[in-house]
Amino acid sequence: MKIDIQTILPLAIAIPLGMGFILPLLGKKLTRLADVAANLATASLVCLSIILLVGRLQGGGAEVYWMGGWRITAGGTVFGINLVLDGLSALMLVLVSVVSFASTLFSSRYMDQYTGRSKYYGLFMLMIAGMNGCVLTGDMFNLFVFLEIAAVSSYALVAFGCESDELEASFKYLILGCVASSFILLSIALLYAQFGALNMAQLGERMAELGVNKGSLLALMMLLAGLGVKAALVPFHAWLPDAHPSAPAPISAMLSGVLIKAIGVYAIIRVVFNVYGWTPELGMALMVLGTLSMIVGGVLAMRQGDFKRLLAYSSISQIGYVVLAIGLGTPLGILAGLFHLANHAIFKSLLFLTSGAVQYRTGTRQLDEMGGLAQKMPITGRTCLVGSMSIAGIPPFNGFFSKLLIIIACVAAGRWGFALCAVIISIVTLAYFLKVQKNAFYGKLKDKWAQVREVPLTMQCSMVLLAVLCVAMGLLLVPGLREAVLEPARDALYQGVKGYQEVVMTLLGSGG
Amino acid sequence: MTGMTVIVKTVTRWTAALIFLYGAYVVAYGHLGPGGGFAGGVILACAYILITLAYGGEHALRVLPRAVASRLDSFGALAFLALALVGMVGGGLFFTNWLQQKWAGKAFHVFNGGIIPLANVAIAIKVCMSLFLVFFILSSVRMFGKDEQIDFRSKEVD
Amino acid sequence: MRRIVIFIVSYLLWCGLVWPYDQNRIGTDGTAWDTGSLLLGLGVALLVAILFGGALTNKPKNLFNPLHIFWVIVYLPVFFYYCIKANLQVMYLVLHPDMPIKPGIVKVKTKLTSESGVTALANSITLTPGTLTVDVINDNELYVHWLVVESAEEDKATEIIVNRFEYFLEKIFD
Amino acid sequence: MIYVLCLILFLVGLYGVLSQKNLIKLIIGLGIMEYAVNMFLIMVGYRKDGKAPIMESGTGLDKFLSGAVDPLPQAMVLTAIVINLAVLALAIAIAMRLYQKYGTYDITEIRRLRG
Amino acid sequence: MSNELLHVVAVPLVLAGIAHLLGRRLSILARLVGLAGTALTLWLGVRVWWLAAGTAEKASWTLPNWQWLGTLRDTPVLHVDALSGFMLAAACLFALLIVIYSLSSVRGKELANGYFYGHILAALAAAAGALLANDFVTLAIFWGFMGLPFYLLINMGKENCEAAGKKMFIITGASDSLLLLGIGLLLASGHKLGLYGEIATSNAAMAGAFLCFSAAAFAKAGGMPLHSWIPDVAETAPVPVVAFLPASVDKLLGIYLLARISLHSFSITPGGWLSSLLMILGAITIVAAVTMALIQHNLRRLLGFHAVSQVGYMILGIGTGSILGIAGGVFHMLNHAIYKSCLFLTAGSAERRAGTGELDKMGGLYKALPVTFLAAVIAALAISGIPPLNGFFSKWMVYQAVIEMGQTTGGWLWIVLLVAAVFGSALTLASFVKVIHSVFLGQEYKGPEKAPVGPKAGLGMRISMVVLAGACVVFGIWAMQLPLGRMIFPATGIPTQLSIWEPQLATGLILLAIAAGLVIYLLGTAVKVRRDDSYVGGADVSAEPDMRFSAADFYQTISKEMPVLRRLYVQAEKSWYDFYALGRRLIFYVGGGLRALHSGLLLTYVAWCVLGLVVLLWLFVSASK
Amino acid sequence: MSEIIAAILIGIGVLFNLFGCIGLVRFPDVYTRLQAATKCVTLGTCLTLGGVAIYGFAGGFGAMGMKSLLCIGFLAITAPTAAHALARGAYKYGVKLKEPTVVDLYQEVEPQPTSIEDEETETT
Repeated sequence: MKIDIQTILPLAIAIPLGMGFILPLLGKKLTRLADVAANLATASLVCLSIILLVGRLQGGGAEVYWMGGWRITAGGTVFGINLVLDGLSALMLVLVSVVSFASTLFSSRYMDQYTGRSKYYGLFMLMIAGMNGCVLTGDMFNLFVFLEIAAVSSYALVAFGCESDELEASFKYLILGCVASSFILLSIALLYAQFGALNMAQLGERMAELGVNKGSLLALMMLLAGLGVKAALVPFHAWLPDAHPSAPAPISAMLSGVLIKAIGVYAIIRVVFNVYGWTPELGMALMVLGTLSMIVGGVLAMRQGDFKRLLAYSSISQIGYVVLAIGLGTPLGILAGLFHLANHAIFKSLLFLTSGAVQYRTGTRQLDEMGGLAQKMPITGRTCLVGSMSIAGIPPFNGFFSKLLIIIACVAAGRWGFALCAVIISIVTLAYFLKVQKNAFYGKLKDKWAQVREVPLTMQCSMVLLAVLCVAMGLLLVPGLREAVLEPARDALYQGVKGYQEVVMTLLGSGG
Repeated sequence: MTGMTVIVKTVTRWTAALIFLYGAYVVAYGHLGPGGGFAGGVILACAYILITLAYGGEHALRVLPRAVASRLDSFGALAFLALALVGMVGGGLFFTNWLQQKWAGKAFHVFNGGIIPLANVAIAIKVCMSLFLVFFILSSVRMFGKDEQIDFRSKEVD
Repeated sequence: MRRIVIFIVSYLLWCGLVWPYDQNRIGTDGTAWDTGSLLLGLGVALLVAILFGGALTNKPKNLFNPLHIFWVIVYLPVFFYYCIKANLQVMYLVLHPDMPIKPGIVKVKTKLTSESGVTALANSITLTPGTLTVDVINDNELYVHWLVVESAEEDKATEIIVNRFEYFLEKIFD
Repeated sequence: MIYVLCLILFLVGLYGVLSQKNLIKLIIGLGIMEYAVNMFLIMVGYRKDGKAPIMESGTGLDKFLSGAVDPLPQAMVLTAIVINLAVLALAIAIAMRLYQKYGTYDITEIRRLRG
Repeated sequence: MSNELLHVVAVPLVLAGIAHLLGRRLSILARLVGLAGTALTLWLGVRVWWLAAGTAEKASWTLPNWQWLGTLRDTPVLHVDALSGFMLAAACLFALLIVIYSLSSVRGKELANGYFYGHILAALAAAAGALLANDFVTLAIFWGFMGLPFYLLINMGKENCEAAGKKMFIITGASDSLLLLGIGLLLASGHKLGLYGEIATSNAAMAGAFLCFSAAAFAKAGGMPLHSWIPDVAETAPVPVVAFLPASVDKLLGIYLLARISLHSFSITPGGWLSSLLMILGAITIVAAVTMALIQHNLRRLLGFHAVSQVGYMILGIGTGSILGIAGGVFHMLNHAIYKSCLFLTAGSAERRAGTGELDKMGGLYKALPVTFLAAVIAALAISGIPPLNGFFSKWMVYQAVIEMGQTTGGWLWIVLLVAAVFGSALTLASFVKVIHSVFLGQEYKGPEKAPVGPKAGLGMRISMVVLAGACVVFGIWAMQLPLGRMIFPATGIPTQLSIWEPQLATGLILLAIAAGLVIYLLGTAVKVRRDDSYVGGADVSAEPDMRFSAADFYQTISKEMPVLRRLYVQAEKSWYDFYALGRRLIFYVGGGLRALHSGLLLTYVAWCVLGLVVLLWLFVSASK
Repeated sequence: MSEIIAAILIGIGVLFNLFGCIGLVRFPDVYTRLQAATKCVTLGTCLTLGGVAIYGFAGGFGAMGMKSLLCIGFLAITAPTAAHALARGAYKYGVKLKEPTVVDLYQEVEPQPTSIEDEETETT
């Protein structure tokens, strides 16, 4: 069956956007209906994204979609709003939808603790719409717009509980996010001022013609800093350890699992590889930022007593791995980074969900107050173990393979120091996740948790789903699947400015 | 909020409707000149905000109940999306201007932009209601104190 | 009745706004005339009438009373005169090196009874020499900030500030 | 030159964010930053002796493009303003709730989360 | 291509899954699965071992020719040769014995459930996979995976077991990361990842890779300085687990890897710096660990330190790089697995009876546990290297290898190493005298903290202990014929200069001597001697705690009286010599500083962002000039 | 001709606006400043718009002039109201009348809160 991508591509944005406005209409009474609708929406997104992934394979290369078929060319510049579906976008799309499906599944019972569920789902859907738009768009300004949609909904979602911690975290997140957005917008303005184009492909083309000068360098640095805030790279990370733990658990899963990647890392690598073009210095900057995040996040996670805060710091650390690997700029490095990015989306959201499950039953996030919970909550304990093992890089879970690739890529690129850092931090990662296991799930059961029960079935289902994925994702490295999923994503980046521009520009004609 | 002096109330009475009308004008001519859904929507919201300021929150809620506002809010966005999606029916593209052919009026006349004026109207409804809600909620925070549940809705248009 | 008033006023205003006589916008048919906009105006005016029902006026009959309209026309030049005077006074005060001001808040009374009348009076006061309405109490006591206080007594102040408009406004609104 | 003024305005906003302790002033600082960016965008699109980007009767596309200022940045600014509006509304709402919870607008006293 | 190789990995894995599904329900069925599973795996393992003698094609298993496997199609993944074959069989055997032991020992609900057997089977599968791996990646996968069931097994132990488990997993996990680094180094230098590469270690990268792999082996086997998890685990984990993993299978794997990389993957120069480094580490391990063992008060912790110490001999042997040394090391590993798991099992049996593992509170158990006592004595003698038991033979081979190396390369190093090894052997004997006396001989502890008397050893326990003790004797007396001839020499090659040592003859002589001693003893007891309880002032004081002389007290002098040693001991107690603790301290120190930086002040955070931007800008502007 | 008239009107309007602004700077407190601002700016703006209207009608009775007229009306109604609301709000908030003030009868009905510091509110 030939899939007409042109028909269904915008649905990836339209469905969550529409649901984002329909769900709040359901109000306070029809909460179960809101659950069902939200789950159906995310499930349909999963199907859609997989169809897109498969369909893109059938169609070969990338797909470019012009909104409303509206496009004018004037003075060599193409105006119009376009969506670009290449391997990287398709991969990100699948990740976003899978994680959001697991999160909505988890939310249906978890959000019993909160009021205003339909609004929650509305914001949730808006966030998904923002992320989907962000990974699909082929134009700098729309990137900014979608990024802000996702970010604003996430600010609100972090503050959803309206307790003092949550408000504080949300406020800090908001302020830093705002500063970042101004940086991003300013740099987009600078780029437009110099090159007179917003379309990424065209921007890249002109930049290649005119060469990088001071102004575009300033723009690049501002973009790097702004998107670095969104991606929580050290030293732009400070909001993350506050914001991610404060949000409701499914939201933490979304934030750590996909948001910082979709609107942070994805945007960075898209700009660096497809607009500016990778250069050794740029790669070095990414690698240094990545390594710094890796180390700082890992070391700080060791010191945390709060389950979710620990997970948040570990997100910083893992994002560091991703950026380090991608910054290498070698095909293997990019592949490793993207693979780790995908894996991290799965296992970090799993871990946040399990932390939410623990909080749901015990009401605490402090590790030293827990203990022996694996006896009472076997599924949560198992899935958390799987997640921890994955993130710590214990075979046969997926984290092992991506870490293996990252280390190999670092060594192969001759970056010995970075490889050593990666190895050491992977040990530290293992150490703090074993601390989680030791304090929360093993050891002696405290008396006050004698009545604790396992979480409801839907929550279990979502955790088990992700845990199974943790094991199954390792198979993505098998060449057959790698060629279908990871390598197109890798190629989308590795082809650089010229390739991207060719892909998008040759498809200009077929769009409208 | 009990409202302001009789002066303000009276002037509000005189002008609110006219402000609304002006907002409607800005919306309707958005595709021909400066303005459009967002700017017009803000002006529309100003009419309601003026009422809120002059007469107090309770009267404002009688004019525009909150439930209605939030429903219209969603409705506006959905209408906008629906306009875009209708373009896809019959093999078109997202945001196809499906009215342009059938409803091609004369240039510089109101009825000629295809779906663009309609989209403007949808956006205006959305913006107006969002802005009103935001204003209302922010202004009522201090009034109701701690227990009032804040409606943390973010508004995104365009 | 009130709705009809608001509908008519709205429609007139719409026509003013749309002004289908703009030479800059000649359509493809060669004229600027746009029937569509007038039709749309009907709809919008209807919408405004429905939404804002009786907001515009309490006494719709007054609006169509020729006598009232006459007095409005008479009032306007008077008001305009005072307005200019006020500006010149401010100009003088501002430009005078010593700034000979003597500000203060005084109380005045009005005989006007309708809300619209009081409002018009207050606004007129605000726009005319050296005075600014600060508050209205009991619908007929106005507190006025006076840039150069000539008298702090209620009656004297009333005479100076209010009486110059009250006569006309009484005719218009009562 | 005028771009530098925008940059200075941007830096003023940034300084506000960095130096102010009051939540509301901080938000105002943010607003200044955003305005600076918006202004910059408008100036990017500005063309000397350019007309407002509104099609009048009788102007063709080419004439329009050569005569009018660049409309794209204006559209962008409009969108950016909408986004800023949403963000600022949210920020103020959160700031108010924070005031209720912490009893202060001083950001240096709102530091329960650390480490 | 033979599917047996796949089966020996897959079958225990599937059975482990089944056992997991059983969970805490139907413990009888779970035990049955455990027993049948290990037995089946043993059978499969032995079959695989036989395959090793066949052709190369027969001895490996390749991935099937499926489309979606892409370039991985027909890649050999598992391979068996003589070395891995006998190790696999041995690992399976140990698993079977442990399961048999556990059938009667873990009667309570604590352990005898599906999870326990599931983990054992999973660990066995992982061990099989690691042993049969054809390339380093497969090895790393199974190697790392093995930590997980092991960790879960440790978590079933006594209090503080979770801390020990964490330590173990961190160190072995670290070893896995090092494997990855080594793999990266290999790939970066353009080598293949196969285990049979014979890569020269002359350049720095390859030496680094070799060090990475050997560090992984050290961590798994417990060589210093990556040993510190072993005593903790030995103390707190369940006895069958300790006997299964750190005592036998982990050693097997660690030494297997070390032997494999020394023999096949890399070519190291005997007496070169790599080899010397290994040997020095081995010697340090021998002496330091045994010195620590001397002063321990806990039976299992003491045994744990011995488990470390013995690794030193293996490393020393393999470090020589000669075939004799490697064969000696591997043989010692096999022997060690036998007697150390035997010792742990007897310790478990004694501990169950006495209700405690503290040496001071045990004693006089030989009456209640005769079989255990016998097995313990034999194993203790074997570990101390008393002829004609197996421990002696393998140590003898190691000594010979060191001497031979010394003769070829000269220098004084070999003498130091040799002295250290012999000295360590003597200290081992000393500490086992302490153990046997404290636990089995002497008087029963009747102090105030006496735990209730536990049950005697069950049938399954006795079977396992007897089999292992018997193996000690058999492997000692018929060393040339059985283990060396059948197992080790086919793997390593036959060393040219093996000095004549006739175990059978020696055994005969020793037996003769023992018989003579027995006669003299019996003659001595022929004279009647009056025996009575001790009285002081008419009161029976034999039950008084003061009258009890614990062997452990005797050894206190070492740690208390000798100043240099004392300082070392104190520092060791504070874990100054423990990589794990040092790293932990370092990270906590750094983390404390970083935490202080995250002060919760929003303005600081914004300042970081701006500063980051400025630094980036400055760097790039200066780079672009 | 009409262009000249328009220019004159606009010029006068701008001049008034300027005076208003000077008053805004020179006057001592909120109320007097409001006086200046309201009067001058209202009239100034109205005049400017009137000029624009004349200019607009000169060409051909276009939409520009019509809109200007509507603006004038609207401004005339709302500007004083806004000034009133501001003054009242400022008074209620506690902004003091500054030095040359001679009388404050309003204090009888609406005692001013005292806690507000002048300096802070001055700048608003």
